[in-house]
Amino acid sequence: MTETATLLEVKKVTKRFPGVVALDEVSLSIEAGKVTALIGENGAGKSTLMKILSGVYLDFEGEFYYKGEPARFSDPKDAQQHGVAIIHQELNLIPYLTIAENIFLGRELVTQYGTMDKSRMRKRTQELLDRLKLKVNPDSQVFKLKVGQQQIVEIAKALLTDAELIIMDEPTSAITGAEVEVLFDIVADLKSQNKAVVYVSHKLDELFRIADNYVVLRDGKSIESGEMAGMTQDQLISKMVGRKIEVMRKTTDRGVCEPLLEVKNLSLKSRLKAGNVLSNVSFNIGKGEIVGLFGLMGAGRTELLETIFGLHPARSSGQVLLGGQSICCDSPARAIAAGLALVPEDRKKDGLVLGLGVKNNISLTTLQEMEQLGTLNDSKECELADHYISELRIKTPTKEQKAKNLSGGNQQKIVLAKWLATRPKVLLLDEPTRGIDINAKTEIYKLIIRLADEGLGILMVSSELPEILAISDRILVMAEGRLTGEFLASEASEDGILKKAISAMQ
Amino acid sequence: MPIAYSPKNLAKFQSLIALFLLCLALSILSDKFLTFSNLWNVMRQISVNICISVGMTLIVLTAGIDLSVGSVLALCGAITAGLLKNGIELPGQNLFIGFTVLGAILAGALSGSALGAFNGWAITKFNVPPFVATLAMLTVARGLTMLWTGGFPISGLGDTFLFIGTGWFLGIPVPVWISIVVVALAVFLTDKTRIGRYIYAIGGNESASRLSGINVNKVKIIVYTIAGALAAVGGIMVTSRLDSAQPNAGISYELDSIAAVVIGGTSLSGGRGSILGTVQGAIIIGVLNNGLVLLNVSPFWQQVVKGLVILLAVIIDKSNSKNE
Amino acid sequence: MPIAYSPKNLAKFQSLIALFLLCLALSILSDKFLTFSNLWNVMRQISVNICISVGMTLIVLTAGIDLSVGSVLALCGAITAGLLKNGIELPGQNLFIGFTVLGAILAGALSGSALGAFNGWAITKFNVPPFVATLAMLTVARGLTMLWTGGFPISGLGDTFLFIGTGWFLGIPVPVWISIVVVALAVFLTDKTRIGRYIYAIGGNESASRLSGINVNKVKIIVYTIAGALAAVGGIMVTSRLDSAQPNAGISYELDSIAAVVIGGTSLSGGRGSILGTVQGAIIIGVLNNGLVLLNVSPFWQQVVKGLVILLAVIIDKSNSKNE
Amino acid sequence: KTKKSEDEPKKIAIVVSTLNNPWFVFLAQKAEAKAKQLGYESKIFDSQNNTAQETDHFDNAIASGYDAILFNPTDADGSIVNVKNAVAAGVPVFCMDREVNANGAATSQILSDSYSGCVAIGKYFVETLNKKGKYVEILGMVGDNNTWNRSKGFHSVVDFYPGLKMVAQQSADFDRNKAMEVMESILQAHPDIDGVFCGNDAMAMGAYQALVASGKADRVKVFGFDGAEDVVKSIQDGKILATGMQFPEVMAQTAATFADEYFKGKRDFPGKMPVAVELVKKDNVENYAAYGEKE
Ligand SMILES: Nc1ncnc2c1ncn2[C@@H]1O[C@H](COP(=O)(O)OP(=O)(O)OP(=O)(O)O)[C@@H](O)[C@H]1O
Ligand SMILES: Nc1ncnc2c1ncn2[C@@H]1O[C@H](COP(=O)(O)OP(=O)(O)OP(=O)(O)O)[C@@H](O)[C@H]1O
Ligand SMILES: [Mg+2]
Ligand SMILES: [Mg+2]
Repeated sequence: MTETATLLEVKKVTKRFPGVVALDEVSLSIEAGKVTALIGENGAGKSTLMKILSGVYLDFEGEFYYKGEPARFSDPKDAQQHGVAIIHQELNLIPYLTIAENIFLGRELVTQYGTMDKSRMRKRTQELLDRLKLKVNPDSQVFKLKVGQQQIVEIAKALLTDAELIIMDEPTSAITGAEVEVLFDIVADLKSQNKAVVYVSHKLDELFRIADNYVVLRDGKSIESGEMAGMTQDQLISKMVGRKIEVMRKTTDRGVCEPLLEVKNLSLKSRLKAGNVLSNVSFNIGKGEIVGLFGLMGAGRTELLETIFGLHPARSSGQVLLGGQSICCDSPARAIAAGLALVPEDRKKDGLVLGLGVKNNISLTTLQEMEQLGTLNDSKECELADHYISELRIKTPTKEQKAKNLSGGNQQKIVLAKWLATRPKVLLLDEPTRGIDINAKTEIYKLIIRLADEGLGILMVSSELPEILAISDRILVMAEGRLTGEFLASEASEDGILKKAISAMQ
Repeated sequence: MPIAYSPKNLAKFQSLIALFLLCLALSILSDKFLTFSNLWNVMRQISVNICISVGMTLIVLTAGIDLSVGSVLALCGAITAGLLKNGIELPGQNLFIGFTVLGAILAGALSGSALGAFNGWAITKFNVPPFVATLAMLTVARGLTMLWTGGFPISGLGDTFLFIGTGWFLGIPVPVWISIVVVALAVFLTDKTRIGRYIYAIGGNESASRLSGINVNKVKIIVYTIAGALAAVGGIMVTSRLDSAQPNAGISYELDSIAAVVIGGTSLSGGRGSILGTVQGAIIIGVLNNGLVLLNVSPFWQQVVKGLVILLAVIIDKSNSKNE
Repeated sequence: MPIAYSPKNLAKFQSLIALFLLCLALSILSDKFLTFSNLWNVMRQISVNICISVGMTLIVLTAGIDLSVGSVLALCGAITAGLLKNGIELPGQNLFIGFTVLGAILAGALSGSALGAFNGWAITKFNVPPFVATLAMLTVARGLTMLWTGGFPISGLGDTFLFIGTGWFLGIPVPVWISIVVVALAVFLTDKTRIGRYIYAIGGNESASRLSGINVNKVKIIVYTIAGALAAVGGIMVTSRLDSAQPNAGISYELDSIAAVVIGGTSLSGGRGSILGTVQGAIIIGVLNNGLVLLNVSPFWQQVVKGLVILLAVIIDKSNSKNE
Repeated sequence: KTKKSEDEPKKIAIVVSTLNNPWFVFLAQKAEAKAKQLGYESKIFDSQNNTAQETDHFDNAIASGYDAILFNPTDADGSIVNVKNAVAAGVPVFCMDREVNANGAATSQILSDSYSGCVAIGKYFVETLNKKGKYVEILGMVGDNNTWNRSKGFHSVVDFYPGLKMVAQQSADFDRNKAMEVMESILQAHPDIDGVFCGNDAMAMGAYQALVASGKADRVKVFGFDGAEDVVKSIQDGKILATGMQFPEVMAQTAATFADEYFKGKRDFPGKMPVAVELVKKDNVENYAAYGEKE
């Protein structure tokens, strides 16, 4: 494609929330036939801007031009009808409806009698899912899917109609490997049809692969834009953060150390069908060791962490030892008491009480320590919150701000904070850097390494191989509920790990 | 028929065990229970509850609630009866408008729809919690009923009108026909139409529904209007069965109706449940009421037994559908 | 005092406008409204509703509901009255246990706690929806009340006991004292203790709370137990005020109490709201009932007016706290 | 209490147990009409069958300066306190229809004797059923003492006849619809009954309708209590056998008149003034209209 027509032009858009200016006179333009990467730290205002463009937020200052005309969509449907489709960062699915029902929500196909044409919708859904290579039944209810699968459903939703401008707000935060490749093929396809794609992601390597242009937002202001070609990662990062940061790479190898957490023959029966979700999983984590756990979507990593944490006592068998002592975790409370902490995969569903403030979320796991004479001591709580807000650089106007009003990355930091507050011996992290910007990621890596240095054992699930390779001492690979491989960091390679991860399927 | 093949509804009917056990116990305890005449009897008795519970199900699916069904039922029954019996006399002018049976019924049903629409309007326009809006309507509609009737029943409504509540058609009582039609329409609505889909969507995740371009407010108003109309249908049925509009009709029906909905597996937080589940819930309650009388359980013990059986029924259903 | 400085509660009291307007209107319309004797009157009248609504608030904050408060109130009032008057005679043996006033009250309160705990147990152990479990209890407790009283009131309970409902202390009616103490304790519980925080957390996100190591079931059982105990306190107050335990006491109190909770701004889906909001809701309802009587509104119109004013009050509060 | 100027009309509160039953609506309205006719301001309070609410009404009425209360108690025991409080505050209380169980508490009580009324019905019941047969009793609200007054009056006669067998005793809360449904179910278990005694007329009508629907209306004899319009008419038409006629209008007017006399200085009122309940049946029904005698 050679022609470069400006499809959308944003002029001095400002958006305020109570206590926050999320966007401050942002201007940028988006071209047809190009992929524009929108980058910025957590809370920079990326999602807010995308919501304005797709008709979700209607009260903002400034204006934008769509296809040369001043545009102001009256609601999301209006935007859709004008050809703007969006994959929201936060999943916006109806849990108890099926995949097909979700994809066609608000634009159902009807028969000549005015009833819903279920078979045609089902067929279209199947086509979309095939195109996205998601192998699930279009009639399964969405709440039964894993986050990654739900994200693919979100993508399918945006691809259903022929949009001119497709906004993807962190579409790959929950998916990995093959799924990402599928998405990139689709993006390339869209580009060749002269569609414009806005791509928001914290995974910089992705951007370098698919983006043509970039726009940087920082603290709600548009900082710079230009062509991706010729940029380096470091340059982008320093534009985003306003200074140079060093991307972590772990250097020291710890070697063999005394086992802290021992998992022996852990099995978990499936809730739905006969058979096991986990079969005879055994491994150790040493004191001060960081163990990365890799696997493809649905390999059973989340269930493994949950089982260790005592969430499925009725269905599980096997043994978990901590410091040589068998711990019988039949509830999270027991697990916490024993010294385990779990940062769950879905922070909105399992991590946070969205309606409570930052402070109260952070102190939730350690309220017992916040007590004085049987009553909660506010100053202790404030102290704790202040400590983690500054240590993890949580960006929030006040510590009373409700968790639901924070950006995704900052929400994740709150979840981390509340678990660190329990001073655990073993930290189980399920995708801890999902949706977190590069700067915060680096901080979290540093933190993880520091915690390990302090003697914690850390088990980190991640779908990002580079991340796993960067900070793990040892890497475990899972496929279909079994451990299929184990590498020392020094011996590990992306290829080798991936082979083990898909080995069971062949 | 749309009822047959929807997988959602089939799943629902797998948890009929509690109902089955209840019926089994009753037919062992009383030889009168499993007779045709008694079963028709039960069906006829629950037809009013089924009508209003269908409307309630739609509302609860959107994560709402309607406390006003009982009062609206009473008011619409009274309006129908009053118009039928006395017509309208415009004061001042010498004008009198008489009503045919059909006219009076229509007027009653329209009043119900209007009251329901008012509920929906207050809830969506001012963002009032459904509990409060319909609680207000519960009080207001009861007051209006008292004002309209003066506190006295309106009786003697003529044989044509009585057919609705007491007649038989093709060997089935007319109220049962009415409830069958209402249920069939509602199943069609929930399973086959866009509105039905939106009802589930709104209850499942209102903000996501709004983001999908659904006019949430419109759907809610429609749902409350339907519920109001169905309460009116219930009111007309009660009035016709009794040949009398009672000003105190329908008191505490909201509890019976929500109970049918919840026992039928519809979640009060919305988005999950089905019309046929509610029918099952209403049948459980109806069979229980009938059984306790058949067994001549003392009125003192009746309530204790009834409460415990309902609790047990739900526990059985729950533990049975756990592996869902 | 913990009440004073919590920002959560201050925010709540910004939406007192509706209550203020209501009182203003009433004091203009009736010179009797703003008299001391009348205000004490109102306070005494709402004290029972405040007691049970405080318990209801705790439950609603956990996203639950308690329909059984009215029946539990009746049963515990009857138990207290019965023990006080007749003691327990163990059949067969020649053993008679008499009860002091304090003993009878304690027994009543304990029964309430036990009934509440049963609610909590059924809800957490069998995963029964709170609506169903407490609906069952509504019926069961009413039945037990009938069995215990034989359907007859228990009267003539002695002057000591009457002090609770009718006495004055330091110039303030005893029931008002009781409700003040209950409210203060509950505010302390919700704002200053771990359990209180857990209550909000569970209502806000149950699964995140469970993962955070909160023993969700235990907290819920505690909350239902407290609500049961408070319903018992309400029942003892009512009984003492009337010098008689009425088998029909407390019918439909669940609606009044949920209304106070919801009008006070607590969300039925849990996690949001406050005790002081509920107090405000109860006051609105109480003032309204009182005002309608003072203004000589006919009873039929009263219901219409009452419904509309409640709706209006909530709309005013809503539109006023929108910018929250 | 605030002292009022002489020219201001005195105010009379009419507190009735419930307005959800036409009988009480009638009682209240007649009392109100009479009070107005005598030149007083008056207002109806609805206790909604709730003694606690009744207490609130008393408090409010006393606080807002009512001069007398015409009172239909919710409960014979539960209402004593209210009456005593009012009288202590200088407000005379005249009970209508139902009594409070404390001698001399109320200024005067004009009472309908449900118990003896039901004794009369019981006698007629025994007579019409020829001392034998199966029968059903439909009770009012289980926790209401009027329910039991009526039931006991009835049984005090009927239980002497071993030939009369009560096959079912169920409650229908004084509600027409519930009575119909309960009766429908009872008829399934006992299709061969000969008589039904209902605790009020609304339930009698409901039971009758269930009998009509099952084609047994002409075989089963229905008895009610109250003297409601529907039932008086049905007795004329031979559908219902008998009812106990109470005289709400007489009671209401007497109470209002007593209040008037009280204001004028009279103090010696009869402690209890019974107003007999009359048995209405086919052969005397032409003398009666709804809730009283024909004008
Ligand atoms: N509904 C809201 N109410 C109050 N503040 C909000 C709301 N939504 C967003 N904000 C604030 O606006 C700012 C921008 O948020 P936004 O979600 O656009 O960030 P983002 O760039 O998408 O971050 P991330 O990379 O973490 O997704 C943040 O400070 C956030 O706290
Ligand atoms: N609630 C559920 N309903 C249905 N299937 C489930 C559920 N939870 C887990 N599974 C299934 O169990 C298996 C393991 O899932 P798990 O979430 O542990 O995998 P994972 O490796 O963590 O994948 P992801 O990267 O998606 O988190 C998968 O096949 C998944 O589909
Ligand atoms: Mg974002
Ligand atoms: Mg996972």
